[in-house]
Amino acid sequence: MEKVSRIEIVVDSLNSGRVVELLAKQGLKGYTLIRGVAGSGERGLQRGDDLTEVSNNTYILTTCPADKLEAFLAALCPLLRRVGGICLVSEAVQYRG
Amino acid sequence: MEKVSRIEIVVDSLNSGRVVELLAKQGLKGYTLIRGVAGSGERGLQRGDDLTEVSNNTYILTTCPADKLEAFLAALCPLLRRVGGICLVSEAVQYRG
Amino acid sequence: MEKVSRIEIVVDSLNSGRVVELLAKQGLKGYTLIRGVAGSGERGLQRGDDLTEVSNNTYILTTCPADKLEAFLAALCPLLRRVGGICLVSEAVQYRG
Amino acid sequence: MDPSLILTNLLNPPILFFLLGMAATLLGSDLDIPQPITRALSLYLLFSIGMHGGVELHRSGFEPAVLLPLGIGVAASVAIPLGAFVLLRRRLGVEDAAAIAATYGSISAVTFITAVNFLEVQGVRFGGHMVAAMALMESPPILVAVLLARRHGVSANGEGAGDLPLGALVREAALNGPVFLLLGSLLVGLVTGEQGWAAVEPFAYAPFRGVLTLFLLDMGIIAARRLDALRASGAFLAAFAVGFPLLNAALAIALSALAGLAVGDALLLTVLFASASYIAVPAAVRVALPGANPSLYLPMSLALTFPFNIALGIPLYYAVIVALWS
Amino acid sequence: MDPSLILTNLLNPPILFFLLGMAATLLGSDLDIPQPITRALSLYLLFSIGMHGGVELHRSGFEPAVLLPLGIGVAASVAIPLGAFVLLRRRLGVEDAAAIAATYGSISAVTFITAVNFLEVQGVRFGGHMVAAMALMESPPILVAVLLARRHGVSANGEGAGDLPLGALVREAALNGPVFLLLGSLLVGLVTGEQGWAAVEPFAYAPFRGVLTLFLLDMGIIAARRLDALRASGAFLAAFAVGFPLLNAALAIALSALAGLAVGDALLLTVLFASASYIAVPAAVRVALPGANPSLYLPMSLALTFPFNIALGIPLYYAVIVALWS
Amino acid sequence: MDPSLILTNLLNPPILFFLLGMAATLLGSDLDIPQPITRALSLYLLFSIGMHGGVELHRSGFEPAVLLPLGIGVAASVAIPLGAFVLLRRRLGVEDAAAIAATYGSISAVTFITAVNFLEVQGVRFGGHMVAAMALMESPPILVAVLLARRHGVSANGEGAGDLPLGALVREAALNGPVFLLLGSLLVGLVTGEQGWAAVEPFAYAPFRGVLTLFLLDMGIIAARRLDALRASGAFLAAFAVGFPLLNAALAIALSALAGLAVGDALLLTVLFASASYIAVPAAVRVALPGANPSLYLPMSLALTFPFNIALGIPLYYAVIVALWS
Ligand SMILES: Nc1ncnc2c1ncn2[C@@H]1O[C@H](COP(=O)(O)O)[C@@H](O)[C@H]1O
Ligand SMILES: Nc1ncnc2c1ncn2[C@@H]1O[C@H](COP(=O)(O)O)[C@@H](O)[C@H]1O
Ligand SMILES: Nc1ncnc2c1ncn2[C@@H]1O[C@H](COP(=O)(O)O)[C@@H](O)[C@H]1O
Ligand code: NA
Ligand code: NA
Ligand code: NA
Repeated sequence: MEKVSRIEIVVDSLNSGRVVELLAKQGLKGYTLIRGVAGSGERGLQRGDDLTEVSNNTYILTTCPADKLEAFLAALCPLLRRVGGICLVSEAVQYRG
Repeated sequence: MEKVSRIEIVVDSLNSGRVVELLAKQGLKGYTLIRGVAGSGERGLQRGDDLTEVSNNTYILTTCPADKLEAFLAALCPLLRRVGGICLVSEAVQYRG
Repeated sequence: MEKVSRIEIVVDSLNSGRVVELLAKQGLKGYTLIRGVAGSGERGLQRGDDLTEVSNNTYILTTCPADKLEAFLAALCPLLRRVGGICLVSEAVQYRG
Repeated sequence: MDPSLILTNLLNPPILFFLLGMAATLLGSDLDIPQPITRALSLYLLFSIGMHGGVELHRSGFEPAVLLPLGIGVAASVAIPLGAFVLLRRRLGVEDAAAIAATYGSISAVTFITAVNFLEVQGVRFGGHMVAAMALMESPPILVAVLLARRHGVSANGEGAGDLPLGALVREAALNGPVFLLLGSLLVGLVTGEQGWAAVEPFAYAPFRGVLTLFLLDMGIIAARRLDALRASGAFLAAFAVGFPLLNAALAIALSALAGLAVGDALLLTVLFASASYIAVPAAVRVALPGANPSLYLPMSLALTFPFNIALGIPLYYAVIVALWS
Repeated sequence: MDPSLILTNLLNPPILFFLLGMAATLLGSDLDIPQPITRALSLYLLFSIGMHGGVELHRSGFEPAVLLPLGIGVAASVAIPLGAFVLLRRRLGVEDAAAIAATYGSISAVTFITAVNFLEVQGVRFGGHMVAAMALMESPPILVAVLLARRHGVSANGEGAGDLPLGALVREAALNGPVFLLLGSLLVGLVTGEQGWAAVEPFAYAPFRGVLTLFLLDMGIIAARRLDALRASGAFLAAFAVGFPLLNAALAIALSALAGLAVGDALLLTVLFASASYIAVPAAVRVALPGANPSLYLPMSLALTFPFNIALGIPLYYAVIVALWS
Repeated sequence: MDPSLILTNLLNPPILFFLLGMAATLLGSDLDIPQPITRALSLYLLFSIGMHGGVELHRSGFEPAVLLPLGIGVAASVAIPLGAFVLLRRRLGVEDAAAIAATYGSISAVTFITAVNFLEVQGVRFGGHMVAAMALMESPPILVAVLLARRHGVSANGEGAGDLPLGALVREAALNGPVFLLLGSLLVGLVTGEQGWAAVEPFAYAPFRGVLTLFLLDMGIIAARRLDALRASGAFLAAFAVGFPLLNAALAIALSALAGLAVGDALLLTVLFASASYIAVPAAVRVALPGANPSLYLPMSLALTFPFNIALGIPLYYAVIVALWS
């Protein structure tokens, strides 16, 4: 058991690879991806019905120790500014068995 | 960065349109939808295997400023009472790049 | 409205049945399942592209009253130790309409 | 009446695969067909039967005789739910009674398609207008049920307030996805005739029975999963799920005889009367009557009435019709 | 020029189902085809048309005449986006102009396939190399658009830093999934010839028109859903979405006449010029030019240009070509 | 032995598309087939080969000769995992060794189906009972592996407690989805014979090779994605993934010769011996031996043994058999 920052990111699927790369760079090896997610935001509706991933979002859940959070956000925010999407950070306790 | 209420709702897919309408009415323009979700609750098993959406749930994630929360819940709860489902509210910090 | 522990578990899909059984045993009747989830962790990449569920994870969301949490985790952790996966616990307020 | 028909029917690949699917689930196999595939197969079947029916109508032309079974069907789709509601209200609350009444008043396209396949195996012809009858019978029971519930003070949003206007309800019922696809395909078939049929035939007709076979495997899996939930229904509803269709079948056979329908059309009308919806109606009812318990109306229709009709009902109705008609 | 062709085209199952899909969405039906099925159908069509084209090329052999339309196509796929960019920059920012330019410079495989189907209904032959032309025209506009945007100071990562090297960009555009499948299938068809075709024909050819019909139903649903978003585009872009393809079509017809192409090949080249991408380009542009607004370039191409070409453009271009050629 | 067979095999659409899929992934294309489609294609192939085998059995009848290859196959499915376990234990822990032993003791239905396709291209007949042999060989290795692991003190739940009873394990292995579908289809084919085959043939047989082609494209993509993970396995396991199948193939050819099998049946038995599971076994092992590392047993079988058998193994085994038999 460990206190962690719980980070969830929603970003369009075509750009989700960039977020995953960024996770790797920041040393965050554990994450969960939910593909084919719909949504609505400043860039309009994402219907999730397309022939490609253009209208799809990907939901990404990861965790990090509180002291790594700031560096991670510093790397993530410019990307989100460019491609859109949202990041929510909350507190959680993590168990790994 | 902004402190927000993180709201997640699980409701059967056929009635999820009503929740989305309600989000719009309450001025919540940003949300994420995960369709085809299974579950179990007071209304029994939702297997997610149907020819229609009858046995499917939809998971909805949205955020709102703390001061809008009460009005939103006041509108949501009667709907959930009628059609079933659940709403969880927690605290989070939102980053948009 | 009720204060609850919000529990989310990510585990490989083939072993998710064990977690669901465990929920039942612990008297947790309400839960939500998202199947076909991808991820990365100590056991490597789960690509979610397989002919079977071998490379898929399942995301499980449930809630429990704070006083039932400990018993639940005591039952869950040995299972996660054996099959892998992760459990996050946070605080939330639950509304049921 | 020839009881060997039942065996002949059971020994067809579509029915055997349906039973195989049920067996898989009941024995605990993890055999599973992904949901997008289930839906795609059902859309394919609707598309095919719609085009096929439309082309048949194009061939036969609209004789006045064609309107008779359509009229009978639509009348039944209003009358049957009314009757069912009266019966069911003795034991159930308003919303549950209305929801089940809608389910049994409406039709099951897959049962119809299985009956079409049965006729083709027997070499018996049927009229393309029977597909139109199916399309027309699908939605009215939803409206009847909602109106019944409203008369008893139940509204879609609960607490008597903010009801859907009736016009919106009619529109929604008629625009239901499967109904729309069926009607649309029928129309395209009717308009394009032989030429249109030639374009889609190698896709829509040649593999039809094979697709139906695989789809019924899937339906067997899905139906058997609902058997569990039936326990909650109790003996009354279980008896209703088999007895009420038999009653409707008897009624349909009588009306078909009076109307002088041919054997094939009579069987299809009987199957429409006797089958219960598990696609269009449950979806509509979940929204329009959210207080009704889906673990009553869905398992009854899917896990009892559907398998009964597929495995026993169709050959039974056919045997009776052949015996009476000859 | 024979205007009845437009009616003939409209009364074909593929087009009627496209209109049916649009009607479903516009009337508010919940008719929906699961996304994995949408993608599978489109992969099937690419696979089939690729193999078909490859086998045709195998049959005809590579004559030098074949290279002419390929050359024209590739040149156009560079020139058209340049022209479009200049036009669009009057009203739009750099990234939006570049994204739309790429969209209209590239091609729509489904429009091409619908034109192939149209030719087959008319009994007109076409050359397998036209499939190669399609494959070659798909990606260059992406590169052109990115280069244009860079010249105007826009980079993929924003803030001018950390750009993808150009080589990576070329690679990514050429390895785009649909393009790769198309080229690969063409190659396999070319290599395996009659023998390969015999292996896949009952799967890839016989049901082709039926699959196209179902796929266009789906495309109609998806296209109509984007009509809403068009309001944001304004009259200029709406006019562009129909006018620019007509301009390109006129250009293509002129070049085809000069090059002495046969009627079938001329129609296909015209359709390549006049169609706009809504698969490969939007996906590539979303990554390479994330600042461009997807609710501009996608709805224009999908909800206006595509339906226009499918329903009216193809028979119109064909009528003009037949009139000029004879 | 005729080495040109290898080239002939490579130049078939199914194999070329498999290589195309591998190339797509290795070159970095985003070509992808949605997972529900992958599963549907594999269910289709099991359904088709099962029905086909059943009907062939119906035609040939159950001669005693038929039982010989079945017996050899089942014996091998017990003996091969035992041998593999002994070999693998030199380098690996109990669970990993048991898991890989189960993988290589069991069979790959897709490899079998590709071999069936190879035989049809060569015009060589095979017996429907070979499909039964495949179905019977799929599950025993799972049981053997679990028993081996238990003998070494490893249990499914860890910490030695709460093990699945052996009966449950046998049941689960036999009820595994793909195995169940295969056996069920075989049974339906056997029972319904020519009449049943006529019903499904246009769906199950005519497009079979085309579907296999598209499926192998998908398998190529999926297999190549696992090549990365192979690095973790090291040279010993990589050598095992090719060497052990060759050993098994030699054994199978020897036993086939002794048993006097016909060429077609001998090839299929060889392919069953030499192939490794990547569907049924990995799924079962993930649950029964969760301590085994899936990034060992899955990539070995999927990214090495499978491509090897598909591209080189099948024609090689065939050439050897033809050379020895003649
Ligand atoms: N407040 C929010 N809550 C949940 N998801 C959001 C929110 N805002 C945006 N999103 C998600 O992020 C995606 C991209 O957002 P945007 O860049 O604002 O269009 C949307 O399509 C939604 O799925
Ligand atoms: N405690 C819970 N935690 C997570 N999801 C829940 C919970 N209770 C209900 N749900 C979800 O909400 C859906 C509808 O709940 P109900 O109306 O209680 O049947 C269920 O099918 C579950 O997916
Ligand atoms: N820190 C994390 N945050 C989110 N998901 C995780 C994390 N660690 C592991 N997971 C998920 O749990 C699955 C199994 O983890 P593991 O057993 O560590 O391989 C992974 O495939 C991920 O989907
Ligand atoms: Na009925
Ligand atoms: Na173009
Ligand atoms: Na083997």
